[in-house]
Amino acid sequence: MSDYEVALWVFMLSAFLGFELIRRVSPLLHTPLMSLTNAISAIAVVGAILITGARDASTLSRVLGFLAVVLSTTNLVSGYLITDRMLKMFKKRGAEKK
Amino acid sequence: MSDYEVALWVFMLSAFLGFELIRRVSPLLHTPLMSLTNAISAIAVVGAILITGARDASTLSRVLGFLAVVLSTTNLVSGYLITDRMLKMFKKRGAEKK
Amino acid sequence: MMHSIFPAMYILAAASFILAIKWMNSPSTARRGVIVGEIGMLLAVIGTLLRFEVVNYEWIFVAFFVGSAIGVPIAYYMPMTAVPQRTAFSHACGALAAALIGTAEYYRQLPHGVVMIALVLEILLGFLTFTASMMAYGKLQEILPTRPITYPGQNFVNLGVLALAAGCGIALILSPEKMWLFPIFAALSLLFGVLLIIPIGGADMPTVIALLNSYAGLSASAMGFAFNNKLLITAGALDGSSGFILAVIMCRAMNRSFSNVLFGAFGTVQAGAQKETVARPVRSASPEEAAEILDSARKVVIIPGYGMAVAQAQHKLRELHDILSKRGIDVCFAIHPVAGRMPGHMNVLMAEADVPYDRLIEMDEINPEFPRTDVALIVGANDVVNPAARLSKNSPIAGMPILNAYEAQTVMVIKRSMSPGFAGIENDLYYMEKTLMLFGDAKSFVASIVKELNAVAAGN
Amino acid sequence: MMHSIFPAMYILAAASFILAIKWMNSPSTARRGVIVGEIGMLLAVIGTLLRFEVVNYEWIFVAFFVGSAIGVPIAYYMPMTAVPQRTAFSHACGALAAALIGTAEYYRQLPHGVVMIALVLEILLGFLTFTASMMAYGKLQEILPTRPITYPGQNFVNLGVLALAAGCGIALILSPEKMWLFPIFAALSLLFGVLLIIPIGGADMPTVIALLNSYAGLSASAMGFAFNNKLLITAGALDGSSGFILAVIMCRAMNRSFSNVLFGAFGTVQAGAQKETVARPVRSASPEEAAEILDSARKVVIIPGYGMAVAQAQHKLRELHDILSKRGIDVCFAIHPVAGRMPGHMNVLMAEADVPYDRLIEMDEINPEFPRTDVALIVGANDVVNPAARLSKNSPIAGMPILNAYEAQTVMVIKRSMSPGFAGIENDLYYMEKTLMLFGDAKSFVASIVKELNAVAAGN
Ligand SMILES: NC(=O)c1ccc[n+]([C@@H]2O[C@H](COP(=O)([O-])OP(=O)(O)OC[C@H]3O[C@@H](n4cnc5c(N)ncnc54)[C@H](OP(=O)(O)O)[C@@H]3O)[C@@H](O)[C@H]2O)c1
Ligand SMILES: NC(=O)c1ccc[n+]([C@@H]2O[C@H](COP(=O)([O-])OP(=O)(O)OC[C@H]3O[C@@H](n4cnc5c(N)ncnc54)[C@H](OP(=O)(O)O)[C@@H]3O)[C@@H](O)[C@H]2O)c1
Repeated sequence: MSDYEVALWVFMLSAFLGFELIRRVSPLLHTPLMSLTNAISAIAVVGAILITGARDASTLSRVLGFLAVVLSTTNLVSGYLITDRMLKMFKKRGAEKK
Repeated sequence: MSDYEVALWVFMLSAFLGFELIRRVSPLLHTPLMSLTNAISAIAVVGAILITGARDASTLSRVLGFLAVVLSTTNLVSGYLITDRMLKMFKKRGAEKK
Repeated sequence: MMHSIFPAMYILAAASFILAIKWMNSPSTARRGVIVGEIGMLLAVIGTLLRFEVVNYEWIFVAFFVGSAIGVPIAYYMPMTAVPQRTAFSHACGALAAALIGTAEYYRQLPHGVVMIALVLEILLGFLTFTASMMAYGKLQEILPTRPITYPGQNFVNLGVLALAAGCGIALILSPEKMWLFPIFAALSLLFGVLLIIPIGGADMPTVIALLNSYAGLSASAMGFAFNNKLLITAGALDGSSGFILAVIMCRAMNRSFSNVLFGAFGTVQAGAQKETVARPVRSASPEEAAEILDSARKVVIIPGYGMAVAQAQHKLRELHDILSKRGIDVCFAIHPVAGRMPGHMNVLMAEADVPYDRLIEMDEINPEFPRTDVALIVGANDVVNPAARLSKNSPIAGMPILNAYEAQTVMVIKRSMSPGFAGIENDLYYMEKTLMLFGDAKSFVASIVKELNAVAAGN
Repeated sequence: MMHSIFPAMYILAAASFILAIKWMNSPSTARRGVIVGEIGMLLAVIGTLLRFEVVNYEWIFVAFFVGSAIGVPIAYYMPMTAVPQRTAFSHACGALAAALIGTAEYYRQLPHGVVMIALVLEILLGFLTFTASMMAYGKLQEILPTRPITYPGQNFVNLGVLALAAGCGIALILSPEKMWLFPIFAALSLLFGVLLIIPIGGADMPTVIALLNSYAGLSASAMGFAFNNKLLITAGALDGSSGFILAVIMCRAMNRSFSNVLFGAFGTVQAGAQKETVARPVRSASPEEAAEILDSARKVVIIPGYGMAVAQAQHKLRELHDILSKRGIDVCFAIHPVAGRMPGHMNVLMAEADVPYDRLIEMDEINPEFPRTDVALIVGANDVVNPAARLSKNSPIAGMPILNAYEAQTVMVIKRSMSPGFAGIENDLYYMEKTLMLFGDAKSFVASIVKELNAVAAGN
């Protein structure tokens, strides 16, 4: 029983925290924010690794897990790289104007 | 082991959440905020009840627990009442000016 | 000993994700946020690989390799205008991964009780988000028809499919050993995702994508409940709230409700209203005339919109901005919250063209400036400057906050024709006395203006 | 069944506390926040009373009764000017409760390991916060001497006591059965709390109190670790971050660091500087003259400070505000973030006098208005309008943001004498050409101005 209780606590706190954090993000950065959260959602890779790497995994498990790792890694890698690529473009005046 | 892990998670999330929430409170309301958090900190009453009401409590426990319940209840009651008393005073223009 | 290190790594990973999002609140800390987010992901992956349950590494590393081989090129070769599609694609990947993991877990142990509830939710949300995101991708990439496709009774069909899927899910929760039900459940979930998107127009996709982001996050959280993994729960919840809030922001900026976006079939209805219009006269001008007007102004506000993105005119606009400021003219960009096709779209494109971000002014800040503005130069924007939003009560965009370009002394509009924008309605701004239409592709028209101004400068 | 209800009640209680604090961000939702907070507390208490470990109710209910009998009168009869003292007293109660619970738990089971670490932290923080808060209470209530008391080697003594307390704590963690150590540990913790406050001046108490709030919260969180109770952890962490952030805000508004507040013995050093000043001429005025000047102004900004609170002049100021606005003069109040002796102090007092809160303008908003202001009326404020903060580099308040009253056309200052304010330094504003000193108690002086204005109105 206690497991779900803990899970609920963590979910409740995280959801509140998420709301407060996101509401503060400058509209200037909403697009990079979307790709950052894409990258973070690649955390599903944790579940995928557990499925794929398990000792007693059936072939079905391994295949599905393998696909899941591939998909999450794609998200992870492209998410972070794109976010960084976008953010690199945001510059303050200074270097620009003489 | 897992108990402290959970406790750490909850603490980490709550502390982050606390920071985000408090930073948003309008300076107008910093004084009522202080008395509201006083009231909330009276949550120690939970621990005090567990100590005082336990089946096998020694006299020492009971006395200490009793004192703790009294102190927390004082905080709880006065904290909420004062906060409300203060907030009642904050009014927007309208009723004031004809 | 080892046992107490992994939980610590997960906690640190969660804290990193939180900091990463927190630091996105300002451009000066945002890149630090990305680095912290990467560290968090590294901690999470290493912490998981080292767990004693994980013994079989070959498949995993092959998968890492394949995933990176797909992800890196996407990241480097994707043009900035394709961000909405990329986002949809990424939700599809994430949601499919969640659904596949859920499926594998189901077949592995046929779990009961709360774990099964969590798995069913994970799989339902995962599969429907997968197909819905692929559909959204298709519409944005214009592989699929972008206009909403509606038929009578559509909502009934959709709700029916959803109810069936939910029914199968509940049956599976009650008796997980009914394995024949599982493929049906999965298929219905996939189908619902498709049906959900069919009646929604291409231009509403950004809002839908943000909502799908939210579902994908919830699916990851559900996975966390099933695996009893707090890191998954936290990351999923952060993701879910992010998508939800962005969707709310978009809806609010369009003054529409969720249900109107999801079921309103926006973009079909208004077509009727258009035919009644009589041809009204407009004034148009050449690049030379436009250049002259700009040159004699003291304060110019440039308003980019979706057309600017389509034409990729951001670099030319940057040149225009530089030339005008060099001549002592006060130039800035006015950014409407839903200009373009996703939140922050214009900001990213202007940043790509090296426009410093303190020249990008938000709506609330720039609106009081318009009466003092000599020229409002509108580049491929339409709905976001349509005064009907403010003045006409029964317009489909009534109540949507707009940029008050109509208050400027002179208004110049670069677009290819008189055809309407996303909302499919006429724009009275174009017919105003003080408005000059500059017909042409945004990029080439701005280029001509720039050439003209350079010629004048050389002549001096 | 029952087992799954209690955790749910605790989760709901935690969510209520979060909402309560969230809704404090605006006066329009704040009262709803208090109600939700009360519901949360009710859920927490009921959820705990119903737990199967709790069997003995008499003592608990007697304690509820006693606590309420103390709490209710405090809440209703406390004057609003006593809020800082009340806050200190409440931290003392809360911290002592935490320490006593920790003590009881220690003697009950002599726990080992992580639980003992948590208990030691809880008891250390609890006891030191208790005595420190009582000392702060004494200084604020002026039962104890308010000036900082320093002696050579003080910091060594204090750190030594803290080190001894920490040493005992560690010894107890390593071998909890050494029961003879416990009273020594408790006594050292109590002693450290006293020593901590001795060198801190009365006027620095608000910052210290906020820090103590933070310690009290951490102590409750530590209790949560010891009892494995997530609600305690969450509530304690919320409380702890609240105190910490308020302390940071105050320090920033005074442009000082934590260590300067805790070890700086602010309020002694500056005394020397004062003697050097030569008697400089000031202009003073009577209530009649002041009333005349106010009557002929178009824009008046009233700046209340600590002296207004001491004199309880808020109701008279409200009358002044009403009369002037009735005569068509634009009047508002400028609120400095650290005017008075606690954050938000002025806001509460002005609200008590029924001034609508949209007339209370924050520093950043009002500062640009001063050049356009005819009269700045300063009522018992001193440091927060001292231009030395801006102009002189080696002033003790250098760098502290101030209200730019000196930019107004005319400045009028109500105070009783030429003596300095909290920071103990001269204020050049008083010697400026355009400044009129209105000597007298804030309440009676404002009352005379009001009477004068009423007489003029009747005369018209
Ligand atoms: N940003 C978001 O998050 C988001 C999300 C959902 C929906 N939306 C909606 O999207 C709309 C955005 O408004 P908007 O003003 O940016 O765009 P818009 O109203 O869609 O108008 C774009 C205009 O650009 C012109 N255009 C297209 N290609 C061009 C080219 N190559 N060169 C020059 N002009 C070109 C088009 O006119 P011609 O065909 O005559 O050239 C069109 O009128 C709003 O209605 C908003 O509600 C935005
Ligand atoms: N608000 C906070 O959170 C906080 C926290 C910590 C420290 N502080 C410090 O407290 C100070 C607050 O500044 P402040 O300008 O509000 O106050 P202040 O600098 O302390 O000055 C108060 C002035 O009021 C006058 N006064 C006292 N009683 C009076 C009466 N009955 N009638 C009329 N005048 C009276 C005093 O002059 P006379 O004796 O000549 O009348 C004194 O100069 C700042 O230095 C701030 O850093 C504030």
